[in-house]
Amino acid sequence: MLIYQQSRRGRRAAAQAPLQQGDLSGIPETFRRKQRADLPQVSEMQTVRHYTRLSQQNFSIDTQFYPLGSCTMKYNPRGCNTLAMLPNLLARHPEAPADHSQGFMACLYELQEMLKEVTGMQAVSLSPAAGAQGEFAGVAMIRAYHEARGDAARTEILVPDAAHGTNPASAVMCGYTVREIPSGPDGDVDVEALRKVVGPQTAGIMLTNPSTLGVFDRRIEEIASLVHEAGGLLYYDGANLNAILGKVRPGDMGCDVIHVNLHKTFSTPHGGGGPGAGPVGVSKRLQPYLPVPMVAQSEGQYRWLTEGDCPESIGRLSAFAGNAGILLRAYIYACMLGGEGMERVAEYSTLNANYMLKRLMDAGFDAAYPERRATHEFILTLHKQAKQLGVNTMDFAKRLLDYGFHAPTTYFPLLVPECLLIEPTETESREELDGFIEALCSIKQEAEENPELVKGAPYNLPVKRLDDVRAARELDLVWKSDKNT
Amino acid sequence: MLIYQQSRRGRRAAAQAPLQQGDLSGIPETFRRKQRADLPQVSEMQTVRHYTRLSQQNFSIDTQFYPLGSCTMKYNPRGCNTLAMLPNLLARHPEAPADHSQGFMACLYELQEMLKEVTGMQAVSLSPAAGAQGEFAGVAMIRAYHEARGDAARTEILVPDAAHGTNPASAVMCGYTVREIPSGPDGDVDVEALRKVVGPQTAGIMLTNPSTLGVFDRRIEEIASLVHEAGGLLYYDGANLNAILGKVRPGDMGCDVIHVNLHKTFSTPHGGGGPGAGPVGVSKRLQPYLPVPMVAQSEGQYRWLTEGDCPESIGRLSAFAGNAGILLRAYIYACMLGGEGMERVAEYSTLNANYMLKRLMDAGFDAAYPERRATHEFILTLHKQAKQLGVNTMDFAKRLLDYGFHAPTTYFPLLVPECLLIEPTETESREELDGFIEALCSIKQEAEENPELVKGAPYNLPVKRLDDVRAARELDLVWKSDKNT
Amino acid sequence: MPFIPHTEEDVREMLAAIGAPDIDALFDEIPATLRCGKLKQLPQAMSEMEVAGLMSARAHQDGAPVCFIGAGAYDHHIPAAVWQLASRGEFYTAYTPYQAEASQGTLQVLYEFQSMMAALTGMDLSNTSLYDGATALAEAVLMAVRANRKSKSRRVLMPRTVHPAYRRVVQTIVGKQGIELVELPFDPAGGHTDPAVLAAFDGQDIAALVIPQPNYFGVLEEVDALTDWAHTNRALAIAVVNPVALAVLNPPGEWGQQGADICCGEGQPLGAPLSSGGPYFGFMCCRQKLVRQMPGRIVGCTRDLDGKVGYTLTLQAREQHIRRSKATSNICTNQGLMATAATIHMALLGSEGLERVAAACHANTRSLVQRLGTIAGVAPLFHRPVFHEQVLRLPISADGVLDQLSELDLLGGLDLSRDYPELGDAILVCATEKRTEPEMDDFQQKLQMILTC
Amino acid sequence: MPFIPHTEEDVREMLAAIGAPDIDALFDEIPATLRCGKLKQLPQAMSEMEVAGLMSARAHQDGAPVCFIGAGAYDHHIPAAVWQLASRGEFYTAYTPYQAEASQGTLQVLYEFQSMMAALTGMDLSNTSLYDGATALAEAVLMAVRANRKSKSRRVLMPRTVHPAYRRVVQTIVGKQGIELVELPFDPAGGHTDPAVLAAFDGQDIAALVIPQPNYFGVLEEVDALTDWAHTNRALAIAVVNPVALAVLNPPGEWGQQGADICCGEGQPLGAPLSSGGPYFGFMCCRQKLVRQMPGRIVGCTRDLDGKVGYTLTLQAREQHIRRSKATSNICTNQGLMATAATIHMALLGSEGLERVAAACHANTRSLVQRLGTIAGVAPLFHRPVFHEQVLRLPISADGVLDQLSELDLLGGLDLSRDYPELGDAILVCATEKRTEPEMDDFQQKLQMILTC
Ligand SMILES: Cc1ncc(COP(=O)(O)O)c(C=O)c1O
Ligand SMILES: Cc1ncc(COP(=O)(O)O)c(C=O)c1O
Repeated sequence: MLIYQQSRRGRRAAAQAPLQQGDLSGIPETFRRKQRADLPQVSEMQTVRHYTRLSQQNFSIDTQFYPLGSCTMKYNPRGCNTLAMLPNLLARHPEAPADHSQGFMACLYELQEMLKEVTGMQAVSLSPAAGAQGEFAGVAMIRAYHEARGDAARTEILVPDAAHGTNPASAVMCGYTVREIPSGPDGDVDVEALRKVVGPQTAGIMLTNPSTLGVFDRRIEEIASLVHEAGGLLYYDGANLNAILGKVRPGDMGCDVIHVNLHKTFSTPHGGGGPGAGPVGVSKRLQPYLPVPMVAQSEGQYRWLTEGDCPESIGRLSAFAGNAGILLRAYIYACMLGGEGMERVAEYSTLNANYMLKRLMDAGFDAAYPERRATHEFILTLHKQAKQLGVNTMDFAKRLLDYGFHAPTTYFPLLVPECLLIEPTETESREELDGFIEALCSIKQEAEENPELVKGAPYNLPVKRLDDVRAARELDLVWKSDKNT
Repeated sequence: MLIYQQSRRGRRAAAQAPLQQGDLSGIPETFRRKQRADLPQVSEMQTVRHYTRLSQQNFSIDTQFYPLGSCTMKYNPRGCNTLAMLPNLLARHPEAPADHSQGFMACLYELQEMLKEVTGMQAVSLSPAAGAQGEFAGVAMIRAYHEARGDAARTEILVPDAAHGTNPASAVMCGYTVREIPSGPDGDVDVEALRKVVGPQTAGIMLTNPSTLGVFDRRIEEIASLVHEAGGLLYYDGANLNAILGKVRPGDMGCDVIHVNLHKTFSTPHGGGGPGAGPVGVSKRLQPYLPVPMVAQSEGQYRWLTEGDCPESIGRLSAFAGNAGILLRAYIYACMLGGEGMERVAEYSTLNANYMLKRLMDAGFDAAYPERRATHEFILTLHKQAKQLGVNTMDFAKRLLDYGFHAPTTYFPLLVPECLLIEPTETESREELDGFIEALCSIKQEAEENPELVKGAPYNLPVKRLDDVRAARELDLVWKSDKNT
Repeated sequence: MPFIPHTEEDVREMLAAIGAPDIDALFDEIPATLRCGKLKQLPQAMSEMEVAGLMSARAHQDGAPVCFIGAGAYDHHIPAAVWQLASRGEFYTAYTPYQAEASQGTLQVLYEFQSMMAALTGMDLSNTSLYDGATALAEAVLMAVRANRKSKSRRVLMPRTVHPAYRRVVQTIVGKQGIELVELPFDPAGGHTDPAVLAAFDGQDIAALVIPQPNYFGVLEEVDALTDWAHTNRALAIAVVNPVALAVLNPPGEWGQQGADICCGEGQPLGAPLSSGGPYFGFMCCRQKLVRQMPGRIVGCTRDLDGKVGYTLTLQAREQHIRRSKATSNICTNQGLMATAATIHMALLGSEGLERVAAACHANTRSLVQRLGTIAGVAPLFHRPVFHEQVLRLPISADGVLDQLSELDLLGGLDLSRDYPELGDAILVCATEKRTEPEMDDFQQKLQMILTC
Repeated sequence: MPFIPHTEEDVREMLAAIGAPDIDALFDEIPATLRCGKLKQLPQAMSEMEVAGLMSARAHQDGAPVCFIGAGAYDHHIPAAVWQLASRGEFYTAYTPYQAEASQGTLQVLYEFQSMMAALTGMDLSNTSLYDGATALAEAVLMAVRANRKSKSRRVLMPRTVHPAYRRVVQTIVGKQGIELVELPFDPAGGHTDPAVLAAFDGQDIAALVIPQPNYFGVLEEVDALTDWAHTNRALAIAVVNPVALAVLNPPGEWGQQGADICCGEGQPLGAPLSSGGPYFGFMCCRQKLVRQMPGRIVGCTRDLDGKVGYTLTLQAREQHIRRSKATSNICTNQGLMATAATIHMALLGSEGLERVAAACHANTRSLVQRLGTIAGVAPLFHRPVFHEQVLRLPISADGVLDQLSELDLLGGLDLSRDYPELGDAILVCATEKRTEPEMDDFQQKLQMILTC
């Protein structure tokens, strides 16, 4: 039932609005609304009950294992939430003057420094609001760099076929055309194919390493020099940074610019679709172009660097300083991990992934890259099951929900048919992994013995399988009171 | 699965304890524990997931209608929780000196004043931790009063048969013997029976008015003078105060002492069994005996009244000042209601109860007191169903759970056979009441058509009907690692 | 190990299962030349207790000055229920609801959000959020240029009365796609965009006109005339609005003859704390016919196998994960939790509550301006009606005055000289419904004191 | 209407259904003579926003001084998860779990609580909470007197080293049932109860002996000797303990030859904020054979119709709602939510974490005492080992010193002169794991300054 369906004319949560009706006489009638907006008219308790119940209809990290590849759904420490929501922090206006901002800015400054260290980059700007905005900022800096050198011929960005969809989309938003580079049979970028297309029109390449194929690209140095020699720059999509913290740093791989998904590697919550944060780090040559604002420190005083301080900056990406509250959560998380804890992230997430991969292969599942080490994630392909039994990846995914596990990422990367991209993260216990492995094995057996059972899943959720085609064809995007839902 | 069953030797939530192991050398070995206590060894995420999931196995006000008679399960405003948990309030030590306590004490002082006003009593002490402790304090004051007058002959407390079990239990804890007074056929106290037993041995009477029979005792004035004339005092159990706020005040009814359940009338949460708060209010003659501490005000400064200030006090009921955080919640709630809002509480809770009673009677249910007005609650008796269909009140109650409603109070008061004591409270909407009424009607029909269905309920909850007899016979009160649950 | 549940035994057995001698061996595909050493520049780990001490100290250091700044971020009361509910693990730690059957909570909330935003703006539909108000405006400009098939020019008219930071963000984002933003001047007396200035563009190929309401100065624009001009000139009308103001102001869907085509804005006033500027959320609503040009996630109502109502992400073919380089935007992770909070906020306020909030803000700002106006040299700069912000002229440098007020724990408004030097010593003040009479009196007294020193 | 959902139409229709002309008619059974007027002394209603302003101002007024007071309430770190989980509506707004099938969440939590408390105290079983430590001790005394069938005397030995407020509360509660509390003196050098003083009671009819560990002065008692004395003299041994101390101290279940019979105490150190003294919770554990004398709720594990494990309130025949005047106690509503928080707290800390907390408190207090001891005239009063509190002698009136420290925003301990005038100018100090080196240095400097002025 929708909150609207509990609405009754004249009902309201009266404690939540001013008790006196204010005086609107300063606003002439012509500007005024003629009819009240149709918002639900409900009591405070109805609201609390409705949204409490709705929340219970979600899977979430706090209730389920969520092995969603390339999404790094790890535990979100509750302390980060509490401490980022201290009353004074919540009350701080973005335009508060420096004397009321030193505490807050200290956190941001230190986070910048930490990100420099873990990525091996020269400088960091925290302002991008998510990974995709980080990508936009990164590509925009590449463009600014070429433009500053008067190099107008570079119109192309190279993107491996395994890349996330945001990569090509971001490149296009920066005015580039995108050329796709195939992956080789071992999952690494096909360097020969790359060699053929790289050239004076190449502005840069957007690499994800470890890639979303769940492997570390072993020829990264070769790729880097190939692109650099052609005058292009290297963009590093840091969405999978969790896999390599403290083991290898993008800066050391020769990357010129990188974004970090704090809502992945730094454990800020996903919130059902954000907010996240996608800070960018750059090598020396891109430093002048970093987006504003940033925090600078001198003599123990913090201050904002804005357009005036950074005349070559690509500019501003949001009205204020990005998703500040998310940055605080990441900062608090990093403080609790420290250097050693950060290194353990890569170690245990990789341990978990390789353990699962091995056990699932032993159980008869097909790995997309059976000869490769898993990074913090790996790919199974259910091609065989789909062909032989008519039970496809989506069916497996939906049936997993019945077993109390969130489904892995499905049908991505696009190049592996019927794929499941599985990322356990370091915060899951071995028992949880074993439970998931057993569930997959049972479903495999179900698929063999009773494929219709799997194809009809899920059964134990608030709704059965939903009709996506109907959703798109008979668009129903807003509630109307005369609709008989 | 218990948290213990997720325990693994050596696992822990490492961010939650000091990182360095402190030095215990100041404590000689003889005092030291030889073996660590067997607490669960789990990660932070396991803990969060476990208790999040467990919470989802509860009914609660935030998820369900909870028409639990005499318990006043109304909406607990979320603002009360947030504001009572402001960091400085949580951090205040109970022994903090006066200069760090004025804000806190102002709240308590004002709450005392508000309670005086709504109850019509002369003075209030907030310290009892729950209703039963308020009763203890009240009866102890009665005793102190008689003792101060050298009247040692009064050894008996009168308690109507409809009274809550805490009343006789509290009287006994104060060293009194208890004599039960029957209720008349109309639900009012049987005044003739009372007249027979009241006398020089009567220390007092404990009255609940409106009583737990869901009616207002119309002869309250008569009862009061009867007891007063015999030299006894009148205790008023304020658990049902919600029904009469702003309509009639216990002080005006001639009561000498009253407790108020803040976790009922003042909407502080029940928390799965407390904490509550049971402030006591008294008439002038009992004022010297009030339990300490209390808050006094002079010239805008607040200070504690303790044993030294109140030499005749019955003393102290808890180490500090009672359930302070609950008192703050009640204060905040009272501030949001104000005088008018307080009066509406009685009006709308009574409206809801009478509406339900009428509609259920129309639907063929038997009211225990069909000729009476309901107060904020009322009683149905399922005697007929139990006899004719073999479906008893407990069956109805369990089946209601399947319909998504918490069961009303069952089998209490003890004198009405197969009873359901139903209290909707003022915060429930008419649609919710209608839904409950429909559910009861469907169950009645089920009971007629398919009694086994009802007797096997519930079906839609985490467990089916539980075996209480086994629980008491094969006592299993703590988890042991060698148990194979 | 913080947040890692592995026991030594687990590690041993897992490595044995894998057949690896130690954890480090799992990294053997990384070229040795690249392997870094320890992360030595990172501080030592702190316990939650230690970080709690650190964060409390920092929060305490910044204080909680009384705030009379608005300028795009507003200090509204947020019902306690909003974040107690939105912080529930099931909302807070859920992913984007790709697995619809396991995400009905979030999906239904977002469907309700879309419904409420459409109702508030008077538009046909809404997406489920963009990063913030500024990026929402940038996306609106891109969308308008894409959608306006009648225009070839990629020229968009942008009033100077639009929030300066928004204009900068739009420039950063749309500039790379060859879109030209043409600035419209404001009327120096009214502080609004005089529709007459548009005459200069009559008959030109303009893709869209941006229309703020209220504008950055708090001033109400002639939205009907501006919208109609746009439509007469085959330009799309993009509204950028304050959602709380819409509780009392004519909604964009009803501007002029046909209503605005796209409506966007900053959602912060609907339940997001000030929080140093974020996370907030951008909203975007549009007319039905533009739906396939919409950026961001959209939730649709559908049915399950049993015919039961359910919710799912829809029209995903607009998005980057399907359409890649041809997507309507690169946005992926958005501000879902903020939209969740806003939904709860709007449910609690309702339209009457929101109207009371809006009215109280308006009345408070008037009352503040009236108080401050009694001080010699302090006066409103513009004569037109405002919503809940106003520009005041000061007799001396705004900068210094605001610094002194800040030292007295009061944020007295925003210095406009950075972005509008032509206004002289001017500040932008705002008094939301949270500001009390004593706070306003205090402002008046402090300002008086500073100005007479 | 705050918190009331009725529309005018609802009221009209409901009254019509009832057949009443107006709401007031529903009160027609109340004698007219009793009807009161309006509640005029109550203040006007405030909105949540207004109360928020009021409460913030009051909280701000009281400040957050650095706290070196213990004395029964301890400033421990509470993991953020504890109250984020315990405040979830499903725990926070549930009733006592009478309907077991609809309360498995709370019931299982409480079963886990019982298990943890039994493990910590080394006792066989636990109830699910009493009001606080003081009332738990009172209930323990009542229980011991009931349970000790060998004793007729109703005399209970109560050391003066037990928390003074506890002793007062016990007196208030048990005094009415004719129980006599006999005070035991403490050793002036050691600050403990010298087992030798018990010789005076050898052979007398004593129902029970109370044994605090650590005692009010922070001092460790000779619990083995005391317990054995009790058992030799057919008295029950009642332990009253600090649960955090039990992470490192020998648990009552193992005291002496047979262990204590009843163990109770204040649960606050397990996850309850200081919060001006409450809500906290009392805990009580006992040996198996005493279970039917236990006051308060107890949860048992059982099976459902399908044989599945489930939890339910059990042994309810001990309780007032069944047994009425013959119940083991009058307690009904207890402190369930605090027990829930404590369960989560203990799960997060585990025994190793709790041991680290205990050790850090011990070490900090030693370190504090060592610092303060460098000041002339300041020295520990007792020579015996302590857990995490210590009595210090001051050279001048404790009262004045503490007042001055308080003005400097530091709570320097508790003045003992109120309850122990014989100790002269003495204070009780405590430094939990939350106190930092700089805070302890600061205390030292401030005290030095005050004492040298
Ligand atoms: C590999 C990769 N790159 C980029 C992104 C985009 O990040 P965001 O969703 O924060 O915009 C994602 C997000 O899923 C990703 O997995
Ligand atoms: C009528 C009545 N009196 C007294 C009490 C006891 O109150 P408490 O549970 O707060 O001790 C109750 C509680 O249910 C009650 O309903």
